[in-house]
Amino acid sequence: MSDWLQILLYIQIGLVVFCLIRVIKGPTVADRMVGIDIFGVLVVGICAILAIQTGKTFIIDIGIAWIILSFIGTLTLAKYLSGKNLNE
Amino acid sequence: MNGMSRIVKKVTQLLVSIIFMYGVYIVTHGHLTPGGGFAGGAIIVGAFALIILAYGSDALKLHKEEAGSSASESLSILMVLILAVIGFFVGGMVFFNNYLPTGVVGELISAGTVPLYNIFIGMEVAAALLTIFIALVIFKEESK
Amino acid sequence: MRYVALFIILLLFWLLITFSLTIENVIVGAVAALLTTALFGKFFRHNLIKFLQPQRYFWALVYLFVFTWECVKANFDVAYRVIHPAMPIKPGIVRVKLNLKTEIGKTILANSITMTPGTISVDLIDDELYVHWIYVSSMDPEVYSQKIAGRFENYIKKIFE
Amino acid sequence: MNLAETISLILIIIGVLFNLFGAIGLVRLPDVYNRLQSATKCVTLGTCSILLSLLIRFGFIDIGVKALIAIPILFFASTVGAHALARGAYKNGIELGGKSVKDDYKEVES
Repeated sequence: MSDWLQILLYIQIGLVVFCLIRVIKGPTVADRMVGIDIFGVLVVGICAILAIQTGKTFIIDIGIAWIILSFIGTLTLAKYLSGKNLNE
Repeated sequence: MNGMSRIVKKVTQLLVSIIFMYGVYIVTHGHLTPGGGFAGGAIIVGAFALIILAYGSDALKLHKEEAGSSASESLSILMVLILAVIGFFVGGMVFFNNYLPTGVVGELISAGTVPLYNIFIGMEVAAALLTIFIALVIFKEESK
Repeated sequence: MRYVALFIILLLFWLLITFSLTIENVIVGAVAALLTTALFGKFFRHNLIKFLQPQRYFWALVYLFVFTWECVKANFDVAYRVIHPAMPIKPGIVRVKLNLKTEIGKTILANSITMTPGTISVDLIDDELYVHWIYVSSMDPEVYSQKIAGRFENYIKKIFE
Repeated sequence: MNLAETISLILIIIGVLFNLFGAIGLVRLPDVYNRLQSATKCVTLGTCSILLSLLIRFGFIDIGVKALIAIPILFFASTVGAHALARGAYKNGIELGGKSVKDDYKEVES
């Protein structure tokens, strides 16, 4: 069980590289934003696998906080992209 | 139309109170789990930032809010200082002395003055970050 | 009325997330929920009579299963298009007419459409939803409206209206 | 290795596999909207599956219930983020890709 979890954890961490490829290569600003958004969701998966490996509760706390902050960041970037000021 | 699209507005109504509540949870459990004042304050200010993003800054009565957040920032840092000075006078001559009784390890109300420090530092961080955010927004408005 | 409902929901959320029933925990949670209700109560605008009708919960449960099944199917569909060497995609933005009236129903439908096969909602203007579709299989508005929104509309009408 | 551990391991494998498909789609597909399609759907469902495996592995204690709470928050956050990004990208003037066949949203914008 724990060997399998270790392998899956490494695969999940390796997936972050795909997002970074898109962030570096992306021809437009929106491509880079998609990469950052998906990066945030993948990190939540990493937190969940770590939690199931160690059995500690607080790692899920970190995951939920990460979801919330990533959501607010995505909305800010999307609002900037649609050409409005932040206060209207 | 003011703010972002209607889907974003409706989901903001659902999520904003839960985000604030989660920030309060991180602050009040700061002595039991990782996190504490600073991280919880950053999540609490996320709730206000979400409302400003989704509804525009008219929803929070902007100018009044800036004065309020600045005042509460000063007040909470003053409270932290008062707590520390009380510790200086009550037991021994030690700054940041922990003079309240420390309860059982793992309970919610334990660890003496540490939760009080956490709560006031959380208020301080949330108010300061909100002031910075609102100042940036107003600056962008005036520079046009 | 709606302040009381928000208070109860938040207290339940607090108890679930801390997962202990000691008396101090409940008191701290009640104080925090009061603070949150005072600050954000005016943003909680929902029609609360519908919360008390039990058949809506039954349909919500049915909808949950239907939605999960559609969601899994969607993922195999997208995975097939991604893995296939020639990438069989034919994207476009189509306009879908909705029959729902309430705002919350439209929002839930738009979010569900984002999670199902090859569609992502771009904008909601009055009664019309603009949907980006990864494989436009027909040009007839009737056919694709049924195909995109028709599966969920009946359930959502029973849950929220 | 009992039944609960096996089921949770299978759920994690499914989740990581979906995440892999989503990440491959993020790199391979041609334009912003298609990338958003593949990435949002696959990665969100994969992460929900991993979180659900926590509930099955540990049962109804605090860690499992916390994972159960994370699922709806993740669902709303990710779908609304995708919607806002797609709308913002269109408002920014990014055209649909070369293979596109239909565009009804253009007449609203002009």
